[in-house]
Amino acid sequence: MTPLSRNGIAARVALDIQDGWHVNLGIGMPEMVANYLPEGREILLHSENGILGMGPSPAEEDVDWTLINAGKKPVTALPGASYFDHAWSFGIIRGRHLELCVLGGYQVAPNGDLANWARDANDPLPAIGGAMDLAAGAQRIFVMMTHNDKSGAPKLLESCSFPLTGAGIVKKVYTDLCVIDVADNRFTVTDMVEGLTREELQNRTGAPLHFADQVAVLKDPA
Amino acid sequence: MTPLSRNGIAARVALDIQDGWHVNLGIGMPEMVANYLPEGREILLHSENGILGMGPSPAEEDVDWTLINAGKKPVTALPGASYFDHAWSFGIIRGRHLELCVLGGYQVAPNGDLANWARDANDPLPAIGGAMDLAAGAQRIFVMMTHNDKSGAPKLLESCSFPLTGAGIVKKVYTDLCVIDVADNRFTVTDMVEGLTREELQNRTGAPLHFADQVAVLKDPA
Amino acid sequence: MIDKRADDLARAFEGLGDGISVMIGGFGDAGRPAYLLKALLDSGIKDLHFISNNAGDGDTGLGAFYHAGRVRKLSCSFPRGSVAPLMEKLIRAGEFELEVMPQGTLAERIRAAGAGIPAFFTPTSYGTLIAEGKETRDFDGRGHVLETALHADVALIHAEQADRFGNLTFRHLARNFSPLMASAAKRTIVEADHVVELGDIDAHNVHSPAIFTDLVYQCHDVPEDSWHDWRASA
Amino acid sequence: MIDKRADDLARAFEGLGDGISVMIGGFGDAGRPAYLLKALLDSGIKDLHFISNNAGDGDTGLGAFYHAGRVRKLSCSFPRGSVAPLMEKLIRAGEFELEVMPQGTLAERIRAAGAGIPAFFTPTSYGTLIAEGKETRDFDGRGHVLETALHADVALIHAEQADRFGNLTFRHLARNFSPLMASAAKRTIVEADHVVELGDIDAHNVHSPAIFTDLVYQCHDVPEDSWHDWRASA
Repeated sequence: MTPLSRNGIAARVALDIQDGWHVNLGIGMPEMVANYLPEGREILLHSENGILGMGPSPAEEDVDWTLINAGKKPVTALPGASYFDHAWSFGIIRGRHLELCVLGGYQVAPNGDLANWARDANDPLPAIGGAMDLAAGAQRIFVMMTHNDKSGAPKLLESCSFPLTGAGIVKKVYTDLCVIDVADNRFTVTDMVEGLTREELQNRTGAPLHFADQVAVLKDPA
Repeated sequence: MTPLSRNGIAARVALDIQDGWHVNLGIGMPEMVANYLPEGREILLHSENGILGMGPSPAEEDVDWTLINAGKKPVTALPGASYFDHAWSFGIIRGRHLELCVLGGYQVAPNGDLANWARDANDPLPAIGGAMDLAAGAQRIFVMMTHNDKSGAPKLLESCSFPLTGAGIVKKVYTDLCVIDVADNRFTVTDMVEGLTREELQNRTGAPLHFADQVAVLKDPA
Repeated sequence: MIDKRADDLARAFEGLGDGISVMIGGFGDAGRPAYLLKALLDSGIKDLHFISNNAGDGDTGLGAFYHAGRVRKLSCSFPRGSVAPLMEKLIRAGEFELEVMPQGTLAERIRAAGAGIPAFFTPTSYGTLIAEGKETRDFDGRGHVLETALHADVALIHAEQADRFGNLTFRHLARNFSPLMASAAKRTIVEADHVVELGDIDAHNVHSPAIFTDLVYQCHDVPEDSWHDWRASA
Repeated sequence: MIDKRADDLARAFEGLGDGISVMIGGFGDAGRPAYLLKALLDSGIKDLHFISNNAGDGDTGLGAFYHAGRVRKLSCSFPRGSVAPLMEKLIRAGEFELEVMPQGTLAERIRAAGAGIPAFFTPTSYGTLIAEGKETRDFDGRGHVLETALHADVALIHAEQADRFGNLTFRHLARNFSPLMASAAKRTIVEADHVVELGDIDAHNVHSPAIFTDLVYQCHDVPEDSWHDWRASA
C-alpha cells in the first residue's frame, strides 16, 4: 500500500474543481492544488489578500513582493485578474460567492466540524488568519490533510477535541489514504488507495467509516 | 429692509466655510453655495453619488450625464477629484469625515432638531434621499432656508411639527433675514439685515431669539 | 471556459417568474441600465419588487413599468420625479407598496447582503419616524438603529467596460450603487458600452470584480418610442 | 490650500504620546510602511497598541518594537512569524496583550469604524472559541456574532502614489487593509513611493480618497542596520 504524496492529494482535489468555479486555496498544502488544475477548465483563484485571478509563481527575476498569496509566496496575476481591498475580499468570502475553499485540517468530525487553527484552547499564540471566514463563507469546504498525524493518531474523529474553525461546514476530506464524503453526520469513503483494506483504513480512523457502493481506486492522477 | 436673495444667502454661508474643509451641499438652495466659495480657500465638495472634488457646471457642449451632482445637474471634476461607490460615499458621510454639510430646511428648533424631508407624517411619497445620513454623519450641519414659508409662517420654531430629519444636529441657520447660532438649546442671532428691528425679526420667528453681543450687518457679500 | 457574454436577451430572465426582486443600478440617469430594463419590460414578468435609489421619470425606463402596472413594490430613498402622481394613485388603490429609507441605509443594506453581513447598526434615522418600531441601541452614548441586509433575485447593471469574466468599470459617477447591487443579487446581468478583451481592464482598476457578474450584454440604445409598447400589451 | 505633503517626520507624531493605538497597513511585506514605522520607533512613543494583520518578523519593522519593549498590545489575525517566541515570552511575563480575531472580522471592524457603523453581525467564528462571551443572534436560521467597530489614533500607510490632497493608489496587493485603516484612524499618515501632481491619478482609479489622508511623506528606504538603534536607546 502506497499512500499518496502531498502532490498526489493536491492533484486529486484538483480533479473535483469544476470549470468556472471561483476558488480559495488555504495556506500550506492546499496551495499545491494550484499546480494541478485540470487542463481545459478555467478556474479563478481568489486569495484573501485581495486578488481574483491569481496565476502561478513567477520566474525569480519577475518576483514582486506586492504580488503574493495568502501564504506570502510570490504569485502572478492572470489576464482578467482584479485587485481589491480587504473589505471587498472578505465580502467575497463571507457573502458566499466562492464555490469552493480548500483548507488544511488538524481534525474533522462526521458532523462537518473542522479544527485547523489551534491544537490547544490555551495556545498563547493562536493563528486564525482567514480560515474562520473561509469556513463560514465558502459554498463548499474541502479539507486536505494527511490521514494521521506524525505520531500516527487519527485526524478523522467522532468529534473534534481541538478548538473549532467552523461547525458543520466540511463537505469532503482528501487524505493520503482516501477521499471521504461528509454528509448526514457520517463519513462515507468514495476513494481508497490500492492495497489498503477497509479494516486497516478503519483502524487508522477515529470515527466509523461507511463505504460508497462503488469505491474508486485512489491514485496519484499526476 | 431688504431680505437677502437666495444667492445672497448662499454667499453668506460660503463665507463660513474654512480652507481645507470637505463639504457636502444638499439638493436645492444649498447647491448655490458652490458658486460663492471664497477666493484663496481650497474646499473639496462631496456629493453622495460618489465624488469628492466636484467642480462647477460644465459648458453645455461638455455635459456628460454620468457626471452629475446629487440634484442630478451636470457638474465637472476638479484635478484631484476621486470617484467611489455608494458604500464608500456614505461611509464618508456616516463616518464623520465631512467637516460640513449645508442642508435646506422646512423647520428648525432651538434644540438643533431639523425637519426637511416631509411636511406630513402621512406623506405617501416621503423623499428622504441622503439627508438623514448627512444629518447624522457630518461634523457640522448648517441650514439654509427662507426665514418664513410662502404663507409667512415661521420655520424657526419652539419644536418641529414636521417629521424630523435628525435630532439635535443643527449648528447654524442662514436665512434671508439673519444668521443664527444654535447651541445650548437656544437661537442666538449673530447677523441681521439692515433696517430690520429685533422685534420684527422676533415676530417673524416661532421661538425666542437671543442676540449676540455684537450683531453683524447681514448683506449680500457677492 | 468562463464566458459570460450573451446575445440572446431571453437568457437574461430565463427561469425567473413573476414576483422577483430586481435591483437597478444608477443614480438618476447615470448608470441606469436602459437596455436591460427594456428587456425586462419585454419579458412580461410582473409583480416586480424594484430596488432602486430613484423612482424613475416619465413613461420610459423605470417609469414605463408603473404605467404598465408591472411593479408591486419599490424600495428606494427618493420617490420623486414625474412618476410621483401615478405612484401615489397606485398606492391609494392598494396596488403598490413603497418602502422609503435613507440613501446611505439603502446602500449599506445592499452592501451588507453582498458581503455576508445580515445586520448592522447605523446612526442614520435614529430619533426619526423612519426608526419607529425598529430595534435601537446606544453606542458611545449615541442612538443607533438596527438594519438588515437587502438581497435581490436579479441586479441590472450598466457598465462602461466588461470583459468575458465579468470584470466591470464605470464611467464617472455611473458607479454609485452598481458594484454593491452586483454583489447582492442571485443573478447579476450587465449591459456594457464596451465589451473588451480579457486584460484590457487593468487589475488595479476593476470597479466590480468578475465574481459578481453572471451575464454580459453589449448595450444598445433603446428608441424612445419602443418604451410605449406596453400600451399595446397592457 | 490643501497640501498634506510633509518633510519633517517630527510632525507625523506631533501631539501624540504613549499609549496610542496605531493601525499598520500591509499584508506580510506587501504594503508595509517601513519608513513610517522607523519614524515611530525613533519618536520614542511607547505602550503602543498595534492593529495589524500580521505580527511582524525578525528584529526589523514591526519586530523591532517587541525587542525594544514598546508594544503593549497587538490586535491581529495571524500572530506567527519569527517574533512569535518573543511575543510568547512577553505574554507570559504579563507585559504584552494579544487580541486575535478572524482576518475578515478584523477587516470589517476597521471598515465599520471608518464608515460610521458601530457594530455588525457576522457568521464568522460562530460556534467557536472566539465567539465565547459574545452576543450572538440567528438570522435565517444561522448563528451570527456581534462585532464592534475598531478605531485607532493613527494609521500608517504605504502607497504607491499620493498627491497633495492625499489621494492614494496601491501597487498590486499592497492595497489590502490600507484604505480601510486610512478611513478608521484619527490621523492617517502616508508614505508614498511617488508623490505626484494633482490630476496625475485618474479620478476613476483612486484607491483611497483624499479625505482620509492627513499627511503625505516621500518614502525612503530604511537601512537594515538602522532598525537596531533601539538597542542603544533600550
